[in-house]
Amino acid sequence: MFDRYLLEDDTFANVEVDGEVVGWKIGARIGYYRGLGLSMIELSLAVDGSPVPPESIRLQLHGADYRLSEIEDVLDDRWGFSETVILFVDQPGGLAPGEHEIAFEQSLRISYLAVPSVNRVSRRLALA
Amino acid sequence: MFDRYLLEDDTFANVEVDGEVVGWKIGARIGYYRGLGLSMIELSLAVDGSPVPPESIRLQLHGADYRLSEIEDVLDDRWGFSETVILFVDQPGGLAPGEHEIAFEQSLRISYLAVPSVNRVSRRLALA
Amino acid sequence: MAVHDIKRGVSLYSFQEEVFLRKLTLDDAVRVCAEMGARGIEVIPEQSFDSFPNLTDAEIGGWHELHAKYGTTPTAYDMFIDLKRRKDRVMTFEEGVESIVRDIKLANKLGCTSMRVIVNTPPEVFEAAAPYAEEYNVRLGVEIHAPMRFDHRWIQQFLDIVHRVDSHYLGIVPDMGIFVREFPRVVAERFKRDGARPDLVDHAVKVYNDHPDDMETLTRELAWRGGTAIDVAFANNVVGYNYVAPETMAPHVPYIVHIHAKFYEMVGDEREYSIPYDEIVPVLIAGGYDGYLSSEYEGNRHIQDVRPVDSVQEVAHQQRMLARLLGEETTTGGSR
Amino acid sequence: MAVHDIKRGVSLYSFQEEVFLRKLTLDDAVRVCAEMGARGIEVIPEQSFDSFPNLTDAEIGGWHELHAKYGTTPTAYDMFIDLKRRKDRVMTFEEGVESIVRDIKLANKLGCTSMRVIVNTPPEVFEAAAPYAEEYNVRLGVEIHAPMRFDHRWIQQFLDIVHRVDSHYLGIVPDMGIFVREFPRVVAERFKRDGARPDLVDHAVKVYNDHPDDMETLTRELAWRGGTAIDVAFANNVVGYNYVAPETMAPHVPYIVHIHAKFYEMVGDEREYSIPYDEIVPVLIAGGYDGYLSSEYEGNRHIQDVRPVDSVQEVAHQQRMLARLLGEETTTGGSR
Ligand SMILES: [Mn+2]
Ligand SMILES: [Mn+2]
Repeated sequence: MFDRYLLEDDTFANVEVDGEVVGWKIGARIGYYRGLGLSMIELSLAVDGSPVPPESIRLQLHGADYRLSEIEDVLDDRWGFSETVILFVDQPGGLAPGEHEIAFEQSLRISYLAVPSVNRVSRRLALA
Repeated sequence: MFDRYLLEDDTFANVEVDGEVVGWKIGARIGYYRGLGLSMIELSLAVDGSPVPPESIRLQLHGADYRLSEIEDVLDDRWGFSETVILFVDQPGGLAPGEHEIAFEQSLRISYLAVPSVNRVSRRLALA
Repeated sequence: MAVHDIKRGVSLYSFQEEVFLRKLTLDDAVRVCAEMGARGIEVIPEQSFDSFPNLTDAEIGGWHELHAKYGTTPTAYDMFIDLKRRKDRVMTFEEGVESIVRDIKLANKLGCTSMRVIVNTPPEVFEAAAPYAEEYNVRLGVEIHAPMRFDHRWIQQFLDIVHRVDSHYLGIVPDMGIFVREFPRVVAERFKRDGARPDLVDHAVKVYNDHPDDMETLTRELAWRGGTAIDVAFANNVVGYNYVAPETMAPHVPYIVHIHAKFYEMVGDEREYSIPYDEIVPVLIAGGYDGYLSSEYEGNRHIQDVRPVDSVQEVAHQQRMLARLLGEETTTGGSR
Repeated sequence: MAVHDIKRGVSLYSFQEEVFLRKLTLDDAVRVCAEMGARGIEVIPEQSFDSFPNLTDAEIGGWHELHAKYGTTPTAYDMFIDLKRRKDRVMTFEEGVESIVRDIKLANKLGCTSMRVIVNTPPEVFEAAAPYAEEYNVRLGVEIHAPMRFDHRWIQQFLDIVHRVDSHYLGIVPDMGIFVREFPRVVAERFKRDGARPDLVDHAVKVYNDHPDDMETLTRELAWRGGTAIDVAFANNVVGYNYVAPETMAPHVPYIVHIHAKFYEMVGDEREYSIPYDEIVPVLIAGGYDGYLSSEYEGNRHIQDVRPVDSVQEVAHQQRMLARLLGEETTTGGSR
């Protein structure tokens, strides 16, 4: 219901640590009319048509820094309806300057639905 | 409706050409109660949990040797109900001796169904 | 028993398991039908001939020899129309007509005088095929297959054509699977073996057997009862079946070209587990139907995981039941 | 106009678009409702409070201050039960009770005296929550949401409990989306813009508007008419709506705890495009309903691709319609 708003364009950037680019990040919203516990959420990213390896993605929320593979066990943290999470991709050197096609998919395990609700968006964004 | 019979166990073997192992092959059947034109068929293979790159798979039928990517345009050849096709995988050196888990999926675009019919089987087979 | 001229036959569809497994040849299949007194043979050329649609003269000759040898006769040709043959677009009207005309000509070569027109055929293609049907003496009948029913708007389009064109060559092929009163237990049991939750399967079967008017809610309902993917798959399977009263067929009997005597599981020679043939046959007799009741066994896929499928035996059971319901005293013997 | 005590309210669900886009604060939302004379505020804590379920005392205090400031009052708390919280298993009964009791306590803190119990709640959890509902003075009503209807077997389980337990604290929350007589055109138009075939969408809408008893066949029917994935998705969407006659609600009015005045598109102040509120309100008045009609706008997702959503304006339209139907002369002014 909010597919078009799932990625926050102006948060797309390479990430520097101690003067070195260690990866890139983008802010994301939850495509649902309420927040949801992290254990019920599966995410994936692709850049310019290539899937980002799940093991290199981290979800940053409420000061925590979750590996994507961890979140199915997180029963005590929620992605709030109004909150932006930062998806950080561990990729030394980051992304090349310029535009990239960022595809984002969320699969939400909503208990009153027979099958997970899948939200998708793909946007052409310029690195900030 | 014939998932369990889709792979012909005794056809699973490495393939030698001029004394050199160039790949491996397995015989497959169509999981439907009639034959179907090749343009309506999509196939995939995985070995021991890893997908086989589609570009290295060939489908051998009626003396022809189709790349998987070609078959969606083949309007004049059919996979008959009683026929075994040979799936040949281009892989120099072939598979290691012993057992392998072979997963096979067919997606059949059957015109009276709303969505393609997907047939799957996974079998632990020993190289002949 | 009223006088009637209903004949018994078998669709080779019934033997798909053994044919797939190369345990039964075309010759075997026709022979066993003849042995059962089922003289009408229905064929799916796309199943029986790998050379389809380019059957050789030898194959066609062999087919006719087979019938001469066993005293059988070809009945219906089951056609398909591959509207989605191309990935990027559906067939045009012209391609559709070309496809059905190809089938009509081949049906004629095979000696089939009727054709099961599959339900997804565009009505305008069905209508456009009428002159060819007449020219090649092949009566076309659109299949009324579950979950369709006679009064469904999709079927109504074909009935409108049948009534309007008023040709001997356009009609219907009802599949008796539209009269599934009890949900087939072989299907339910297979889903349980495949991991569906037994209580949810039983609930869905109970709901089906009540024939409510809200079957479209079954998927949600099973999910709310804690169902997962396999249970939801069962719900989606269940809504593919349907039941209407056999009497709803009565006004349509004059237009019946051929009949699929669908069945899932015979209870001995006595009855089909799901479908009330003892109520169906009288409707056909009363309406003056004079074509074939063609056995269409579809149980193999539901039992193949636990026991070898014996399609021939299953068809024999149904044929004995049909013979009895049709009043063929000598065939049924003392079976009751 | 008969005397009645039905009150007007708004669910904050209605403003999801602007809240998501951070264009409307909680303060704004409550204020605009007050300005419309809609004094009852329904809340989805999991939407309005990112800290859920651990709201701070400051947040709870702020919530009460807001109502004091605008003269509004909290009405229903919309609860969810995450039965599939864990990937490997569904919640146990005990976990379910723990979840609803958590919500009942929080509802009490928020001053909500009723709770929308979501439809997938296990009936035994609903029943087990009754003593807590009484202790914390929160009336529980299971939501009857499309495509459910009062006589559906899933709902019947809850009605059986409501009748048997006979407590003021157990009842129902009907969502007026069960009375969708005309398929919402905003939904159909959105699917067309997203690539569904216009003629197929129009056909499906026509089928829906006839309210046939075979909606489960719609997917197949669209496929046979040449539909592809997006058309099939539309068919699956359509079967999520439903229509039953407003009078079917009459016997259930005594058990109504709260009402979702669902709407998709207002035609000015006059009427909702799909749902016959002019027939619904009299049923509620005749039955002596004395709770809230709580606006639940759900049109945003269908128009957000073509124009900015103005949920406040949409709710205002519905509130003026409701005021008129409720006989609040001064509010409606000369709007007819
Ligand atoms: Mn049939
Ligand atoms: Mn609602």
